[in-house]
Amino acid sequence: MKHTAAFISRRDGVLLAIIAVVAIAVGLRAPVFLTLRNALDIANDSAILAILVMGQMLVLLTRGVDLSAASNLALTGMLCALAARAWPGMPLPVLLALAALIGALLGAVNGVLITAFSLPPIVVTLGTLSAYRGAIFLASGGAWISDHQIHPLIKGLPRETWLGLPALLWLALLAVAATAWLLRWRREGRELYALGGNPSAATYAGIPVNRRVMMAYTLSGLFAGISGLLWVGRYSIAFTELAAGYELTVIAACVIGGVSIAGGIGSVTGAVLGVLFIGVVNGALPVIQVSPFWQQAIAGAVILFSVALNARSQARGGRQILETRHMATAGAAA
Amino acid sequence: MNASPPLLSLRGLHKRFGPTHALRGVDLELVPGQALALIGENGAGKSTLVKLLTGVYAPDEGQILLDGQPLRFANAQAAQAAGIVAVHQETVMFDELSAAENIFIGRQPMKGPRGFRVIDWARMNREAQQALDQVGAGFAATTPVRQLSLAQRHLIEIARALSQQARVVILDEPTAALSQAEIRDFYGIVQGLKSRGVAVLFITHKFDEIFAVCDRYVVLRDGASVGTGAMDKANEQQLVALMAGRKIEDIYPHVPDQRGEVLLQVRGLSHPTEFDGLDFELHRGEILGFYGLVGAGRSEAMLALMGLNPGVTGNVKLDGETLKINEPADAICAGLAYVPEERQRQGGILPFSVMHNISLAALAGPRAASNERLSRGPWLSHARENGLAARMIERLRIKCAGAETPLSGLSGGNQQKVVIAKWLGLNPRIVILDEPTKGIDVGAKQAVYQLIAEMVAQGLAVILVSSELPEVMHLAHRTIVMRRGLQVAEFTRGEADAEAIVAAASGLDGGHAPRHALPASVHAGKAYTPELAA
Amino acid sequence: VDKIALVVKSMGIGFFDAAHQGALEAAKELKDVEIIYTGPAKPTAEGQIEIINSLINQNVKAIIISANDPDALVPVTKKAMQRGIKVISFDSGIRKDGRLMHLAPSNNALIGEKLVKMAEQVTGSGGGEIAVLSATAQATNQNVWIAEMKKVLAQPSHAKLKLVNVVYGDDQTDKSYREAQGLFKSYPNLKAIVAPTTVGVAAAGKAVQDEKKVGQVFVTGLGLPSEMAGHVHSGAVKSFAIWNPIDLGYASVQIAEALVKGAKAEPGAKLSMGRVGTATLDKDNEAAMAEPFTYDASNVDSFAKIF
Amino acid sequence: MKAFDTWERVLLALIVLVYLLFGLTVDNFLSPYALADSTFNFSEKGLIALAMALLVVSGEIDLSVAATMALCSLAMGFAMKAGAGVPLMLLAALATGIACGALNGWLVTRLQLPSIVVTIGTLSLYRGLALVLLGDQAITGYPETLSTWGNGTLGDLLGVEKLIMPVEFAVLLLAAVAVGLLLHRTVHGRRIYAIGANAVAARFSGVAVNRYRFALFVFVGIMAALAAVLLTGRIGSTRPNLAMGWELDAVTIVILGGVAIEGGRGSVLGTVLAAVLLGSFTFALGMLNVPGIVMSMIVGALLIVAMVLPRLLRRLKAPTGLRVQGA
Ligand SMILES: Nc1ncnc2c1ncn2[C@@H]1O[C@H](COP(=O)(O)OP(=O)(O)OP(=O)(O)O)[C@@H](O)[C@H]1O
Ligand SMILES: Nc1ncnc2c1ncn2[C@@H]1O[C@H](COP(=O)(O)OP(=O)(O)OP(=O)(O)O)[C@@H](O)[C@H]1O
Ligand SMILES: [Mg+2]
Ligand SMILES: [Mg+2]
Repeated sequence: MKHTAAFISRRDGVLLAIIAVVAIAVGLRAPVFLTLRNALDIANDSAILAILVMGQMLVLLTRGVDLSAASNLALTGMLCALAARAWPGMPLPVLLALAALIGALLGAVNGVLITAFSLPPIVVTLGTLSAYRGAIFLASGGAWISDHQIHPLIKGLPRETWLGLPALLWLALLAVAATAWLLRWRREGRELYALGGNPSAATYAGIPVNRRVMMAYTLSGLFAGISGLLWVGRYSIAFTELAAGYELTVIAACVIGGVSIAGGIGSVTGAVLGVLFIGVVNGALPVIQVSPFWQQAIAGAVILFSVALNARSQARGGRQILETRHMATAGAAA
Repeated sequence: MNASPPLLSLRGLHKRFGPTHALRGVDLELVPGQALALIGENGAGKSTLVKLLTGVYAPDEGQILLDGQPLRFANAQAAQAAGIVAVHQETVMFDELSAAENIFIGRQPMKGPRGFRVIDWARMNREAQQALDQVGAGFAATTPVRQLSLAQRHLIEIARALSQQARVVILDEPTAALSQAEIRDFYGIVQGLKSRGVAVLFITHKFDEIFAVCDRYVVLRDGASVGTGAMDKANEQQLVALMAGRKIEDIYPHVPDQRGEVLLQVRGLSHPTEFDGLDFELHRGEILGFYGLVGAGRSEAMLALMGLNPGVTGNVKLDGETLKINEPADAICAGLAYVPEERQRQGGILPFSVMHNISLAALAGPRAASNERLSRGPWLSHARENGLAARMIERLRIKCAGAETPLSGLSGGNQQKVVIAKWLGLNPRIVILDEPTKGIDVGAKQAVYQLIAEMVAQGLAVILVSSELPEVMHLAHRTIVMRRGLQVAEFTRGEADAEAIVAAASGLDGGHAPRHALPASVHAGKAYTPELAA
Repeated sequence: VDKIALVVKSMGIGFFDAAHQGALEAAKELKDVEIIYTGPAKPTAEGQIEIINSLINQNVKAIIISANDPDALVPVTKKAMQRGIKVISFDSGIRKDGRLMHLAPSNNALIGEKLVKMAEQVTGSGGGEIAVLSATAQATNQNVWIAEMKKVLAQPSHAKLKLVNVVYGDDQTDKSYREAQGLFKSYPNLKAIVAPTTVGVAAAGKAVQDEKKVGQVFVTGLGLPSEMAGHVHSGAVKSFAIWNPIDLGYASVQIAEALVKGAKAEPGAKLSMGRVGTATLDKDNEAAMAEPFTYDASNVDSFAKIF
Repeated sequence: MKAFDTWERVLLALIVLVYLLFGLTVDNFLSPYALADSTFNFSEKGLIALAMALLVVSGEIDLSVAATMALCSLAMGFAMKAGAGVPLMLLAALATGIACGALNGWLVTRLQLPSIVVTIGTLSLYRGLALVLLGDQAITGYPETLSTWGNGTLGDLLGVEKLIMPVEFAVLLLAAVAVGLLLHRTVHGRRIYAIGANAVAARFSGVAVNRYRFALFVFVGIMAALAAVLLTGRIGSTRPNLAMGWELDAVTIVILGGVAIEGGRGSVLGTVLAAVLLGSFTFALGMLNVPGIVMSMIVGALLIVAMVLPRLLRRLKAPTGLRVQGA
């Protein structure tokens, strides 16, 4: 069990160190960055990203990718906002269930297309990326659902505090814990690693590949759907371009966290650190007041740098099969 | 001779892949406690049969009867549930998971209350370790598979088969990657299975193994069973004739010793972790064997010669001139050719047609192109490529529907022939063959040996890396033995006797502990009962 | 029937939907005019060029456009004009040689002044620190307004207002929200955030609520009543401004149709805008409509129902 | 590896269908001017898609291609401001494209990082650099020659008035023929296919895999420079957000063109046909005044349907097939 029990791997350690260095460096320039208040802001800000990353990670493990996650988020958010406006009596659990259901359905559509027709995931989700986005426009007629039209329950949810911590954070922790549990303690989770690592071997080993792939996309959709409700609540707005392009941030967080694009490799710890990294960098940029023109270039350079660094610390140590001459002769003498 | 009723019977099984009629009416019966040898040439349909039995493919026609009941597996899991497990020809491994998880994938022991059942890691690792110990694997069950060698992976597969409540165990060339000592362990394992009443289906191209462990045989030719009988009433000649539909006399050609001057000189070839201080010469017209146990570092050394192994130091001279080899193109330009051991990963390009695979090396490098003239400048010539492919298909008797068939549609052995053919088109000066007969049938083996003989007769030099002792002993003029990255002995043909070579390779000559300590029961040939998982 | 196309920056923006409504009103008045309302999926010049290309081949009579880029559209609108189509820009202009005239919703200087005034109103007589939350760093109209604001702030009468920073939310909700949060942290004494963009002003309003800074930091800027009503009620926004998009759409169509009917767009020309009045072109063939209108708790709800 | 396969036939049939359907129902759609105008929708995208197709066949991808275009255009603009003539401006664009491609190639081959990850990073980096260098400014006032290349017709260049084929489209066709010959008729093409299908085996056979990968990234940079020159000429100005989001359009074209995203399969003809199909289809939707967002939704759905349909048909034709891919 050693390899999985090692909770913080070497590359996770490196990433954690980088995050600490960035945080301290920013803190030196803007002390406000190192306050509890700011930490909570970053945590709050990262919460939705963390939920999305958990779903994306499941998909990446299967050698797939879900480019439609942000569109799914926006569509589900919009549909929930519309539903809550139409039936204001809906209680919160029903709203949450609705978001989960819509999101899971949209994710399942990806899954069906990928498994039933053995299509490459990148193609399918590139298609649904635009298709879901367009559906928002059709559903809302292109109009905004703005602050005063958003149901107070939706707006209230992200602002709630439970046991002293923001509700958003609790929900993110729940998503992370559930994913960790699935990947560590359930057969289904282990099988995701297996089939991502070697898909044809997975068939020979009797893993129901299609069912597992379906599961991964459905869960990714479900997480995206819940994120949609939270997003709409947090920013109390829903419109067609909501979270446009956010899928790249989600994938970047996964990759920085060491989840392999090629499937079969990745840990929840790493992914959470990836989220934290993006959260810290995003939180730092407005505070250290770099020129806005520089922000994107810095973000790009930071991604490249951390990925390159990851790759280095991930490089396998050589297997020592060679016996030194000294040992060989000593052995012969014995 | 068998009184007990058959456990598993096949009736008139058919399977087609597009135009290929891979199985055309196969009948066979498996009896508990007996091992049935399934033999046949490459592409006869053996692996296809295995895939039908394990639910990977569905048969087009015919029936599979288990205990007299017709079965139709929905998927591989269903077959496993019915008690049919297989060690497949191509390794079925998950690199990022541990050995234990590979053994138990899809059926991990669980614990905890209903609805919240979780994997019982402790129990799984414990049971996996037992299964591994029983096959004599000297590594921990928690080792990630990516750190293991090919042979060690095969041991895991066998452990996987053993740890299931199997009633039928199918072994599709399980020993192809094992070395002598490990194969002997393996015989013990098969005996253990039989004594527990398991029906074993054994597929191999090595006749000594068939005679050692099997009770009956079925010969498959062109997808149909052409003969069956008891092992003790058969001899090798007979079986070979049945398989090939013709007689095959002595499979090892005689290669006269016509060594010329030194062609290649290697001095102090070293690698930080894989091998150290290799010194040898290769003469024109010589076959130089490299023998060793799996993981001895032979392949790594050959990769180094081809410029595929970074971080290597040492001096390599060709015709007295120092070679600078930084990448394969350099080596190929100098006239080296390398047939790698991992056919599907390193050798062939599965989606490419047979023709394009054969022409690839000739078209790959800068100077290489001028050798066979498959292209005019950068422009391809379809006619010439086709011509080369046709010549090679004929010369190596490659069995395929045509030069345009994708390589993935060929049987393992025929794939290997294509990979060898690729290099012959280049007219190299030195050919390095790494386990060239792994998984290929007698007929094809004979063809490969014939080829080797022809090559040296033309003044080529051949390095033959092999884990098959008879091969090196019959063919190689000189044999270098490697052990754990070191060059430990050298024998010339005639003076070499099997015992001495094996002793050198395993370190037993020098008082070295063997790498795989075997459980006493296996040595004693006693019944062996693996502890089984739920 | 004269086909007149109203090309907007991108679809799904309330402001333009309201302008479309005005355009339809004008079409109804004018009779025999058909409005084509269209725009690209993303607010890019390349997308608008594709649209204009297809409009040219539909033989529309006039194109009214709010440009994503003042320069990039020039070649294609020139081509349109060569083929006899009357091209005018509204809201966000095209370079002078790429259109017959431009109808600005309001005068840039007036907008800058308005923004400063609204900020002054919430900071009170004591003045204090203010910051600007803009859209993207390349948004032309935003930059012009910010420049005008700076001019106004430089006057001695506004010396007490201190503009501490200009940040960019890229018209994305989450980034605008984060930038607003960053402003609170970097400037604890901040009194007001001025956001001359509808996405930004809404996101900043939300951030103020969430950070429980209502009454301490005020948000103001340019927004639509329907989108801002909630924030006005929460107290995060006291007042904001916008020109009337319905009138803007209406007037644009009136002018376009007049041009189609043969009116000339040249400096000094007076063009009828129907019920809204007359536009007088300046030396750059530009005309401005009225001063932006201010909304607060007293009137926002009634206007929220309209646009 | 055939250039004219079933998939190309399907695409061709779809193109014919689009022209028939919309030609009959939409006024003017088949007029020569409309046809010429419609090519502007996809000419530059087609150029970068061509290069992207080669890269995808080799098993890599470049998402930074549109950002590279922005930097190339910027370089042209700065060259012009520094007083350079048209040839020097072209050189500046070309050099920038090569530099951007080389950085991608270097990161992928030297640091052995997956190209999708690298180019997500450089996408941000290049776009960000463009922002840093140009800020909220625009560069305008490009020479007339460039405008002719971007907006003009072959007739304008040759002085034949009737020849209304746009210069850009002619460039696309020329590039397609060249790239097609390279991929389908030369040893280089064969090696690219080999790398995409099995890079390890290709390397073992002596293909200089990393050199090819590097060269292909540089080639994408060169084509991006070419596309940037044409686009800059067409719109007559440069801004940091030039060609924003085009990387996805290029990838869509490549995939619709039948190039397998996992590498080793695809054709140039398919890519060009896909560019024409998408371009004419969206132009037709534009003529029907379908809003942009709905249009992109239809294109997304089209992409999926185009992939599903042939598989569905194949399945209906042959009910018993393999249940396992790649066995
Ligand atoms: N997936 C497939 N698609 C097409 N043809 C196939 C496929 N699998 C096997 N075949 C064909 O079926 C025939 C039998 O192949 P199979 O792999 O069963 O041979 P084999 O007896 O196992 O040979 P070997 O000893 O070389 O492993 C061959 O002609 C092969 O080309
Ligand atoms: N005990 C071991 N532990 C880890 N890795 C091993 C071990 N033995 C071998 N390997 C690895 O397996 C690979 C195969 O070894 P190598 O090719 O050098 O040996 P070989 O003599 O050619 O044996 P074979 O090819 O039969 O496996 C090498 O990459 C080597 O590093
Ligand atoms: Mg086989
Ligand atoms: Mg080897």
